[in-house]
Amino acid sequence: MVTIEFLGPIQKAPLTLEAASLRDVAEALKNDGEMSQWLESCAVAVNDTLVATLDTPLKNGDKVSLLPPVCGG
Amino acid sequence: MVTIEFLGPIQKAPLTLEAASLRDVAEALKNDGEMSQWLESCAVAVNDTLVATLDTPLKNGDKVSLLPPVCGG
Amino acid sequence: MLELYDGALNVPEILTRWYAEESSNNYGAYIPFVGTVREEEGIEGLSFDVYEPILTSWFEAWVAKAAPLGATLKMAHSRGDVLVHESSYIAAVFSPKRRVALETIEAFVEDFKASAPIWKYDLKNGQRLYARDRSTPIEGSGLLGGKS
Amino acid sequence: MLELYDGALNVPEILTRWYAEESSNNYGAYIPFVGTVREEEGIEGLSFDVYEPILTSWFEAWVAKAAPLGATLKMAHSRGDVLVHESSYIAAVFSPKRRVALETIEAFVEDFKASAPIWKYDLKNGQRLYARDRSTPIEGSGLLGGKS
Repeated sequence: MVTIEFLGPIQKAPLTLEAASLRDVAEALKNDGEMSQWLESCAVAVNDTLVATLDTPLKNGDKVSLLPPVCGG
Repeated sequence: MVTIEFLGPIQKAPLTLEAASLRDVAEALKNDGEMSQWLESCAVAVNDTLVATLDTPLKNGDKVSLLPPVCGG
Repeated sequence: MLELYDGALNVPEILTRWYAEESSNNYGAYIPFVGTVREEEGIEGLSFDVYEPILTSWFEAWVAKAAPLGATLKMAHSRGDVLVHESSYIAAVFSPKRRVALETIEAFVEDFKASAPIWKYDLKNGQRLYARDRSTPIEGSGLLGGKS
Repeated sequence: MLELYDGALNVPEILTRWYAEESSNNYGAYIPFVGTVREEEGIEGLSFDVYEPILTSWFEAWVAKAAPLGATLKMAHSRGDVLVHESSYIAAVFSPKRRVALETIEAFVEDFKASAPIWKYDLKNGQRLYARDRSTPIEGSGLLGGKS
């Protein structure tokens, strides 16, 4: 199982699901109507490191974070 | 008469001389051995405004200042 | 050094302490950038969420990038509410020479705006509203939204 | 505002006072540049001559240039001796937005270096030696040295 957490303004409790790679996470979230507005604009981190490909493998206990558009300062 | 003053590191007391324009000042200073090393690198102000031409006219009581290379900060 | 505070920053304390901390390290230039909440469009203030693990690694990558230039970086940011005319952000660079300091503060602040995992909300009529239209997707965003 | 001091600057006092002075003027960005005397080549410190009338008009021209951008400028500089690790120069910009502040502080500091009527001396072995090789002729210099 991996945990998916939603940062900042995304008002959504963490999910846990089975996933062998980020591709599985993408499939699961696309079917989640609440999330569709966010997916296009979110960056993705695995265990707090930003990643660039859906082929990123996941293992049991991994944490996937979704980071919506930022504005510090 | 105009007064010529030498700023910063130029160790020279002010001069007074008759001059109708900066051209006259240039002539006078070129004959001053002590000043020759400075003339190429100095900016010139008349009554505290920087000027760009030897044709700048001078009148009685004007102050001409020579500003050697600067380094504030 | 990265410092996070609940609420507004104590700007005099931070600027003074950082100056003192580096006072014997032979830096010729110190440039802090102080960001203050502007009164506009009727807001009472701003509020910030910070995701500290990724902010820390972003900051440490910048420290590593500045080190070969002989420069040191510091940063402070607020969490939670900061009212108008209070300050929420200070970024600072120390370097031996001015050119490195001027170039580094600009690049550091601009990358902060584009990449630091911090979310901004307007405080307006007692509500906390995500400032989506002033926010920037982090580089590489949209990974999960591609056509399948 | 242009401030001249005999000897080293009190950096905490100046940075704090300037911040307070502008605290209700709705500026979003405050960038001070602090210049500190580096220990190098065995100097005990630096010493400065300032020609105030032309420095004042140079500064006022900059204030006038910054005003249409919505920016405010401040500057402090030392006269006389400033020892190593003490500070002799602060330039600061306040502006509504960060881009104007970042661009203005850079241009203001660089033009200061090229144009402000201030002369620097090394303090070394009890002597005060003009730092000629680090100094820059003001634009238009050499007027009196042309071939006649």
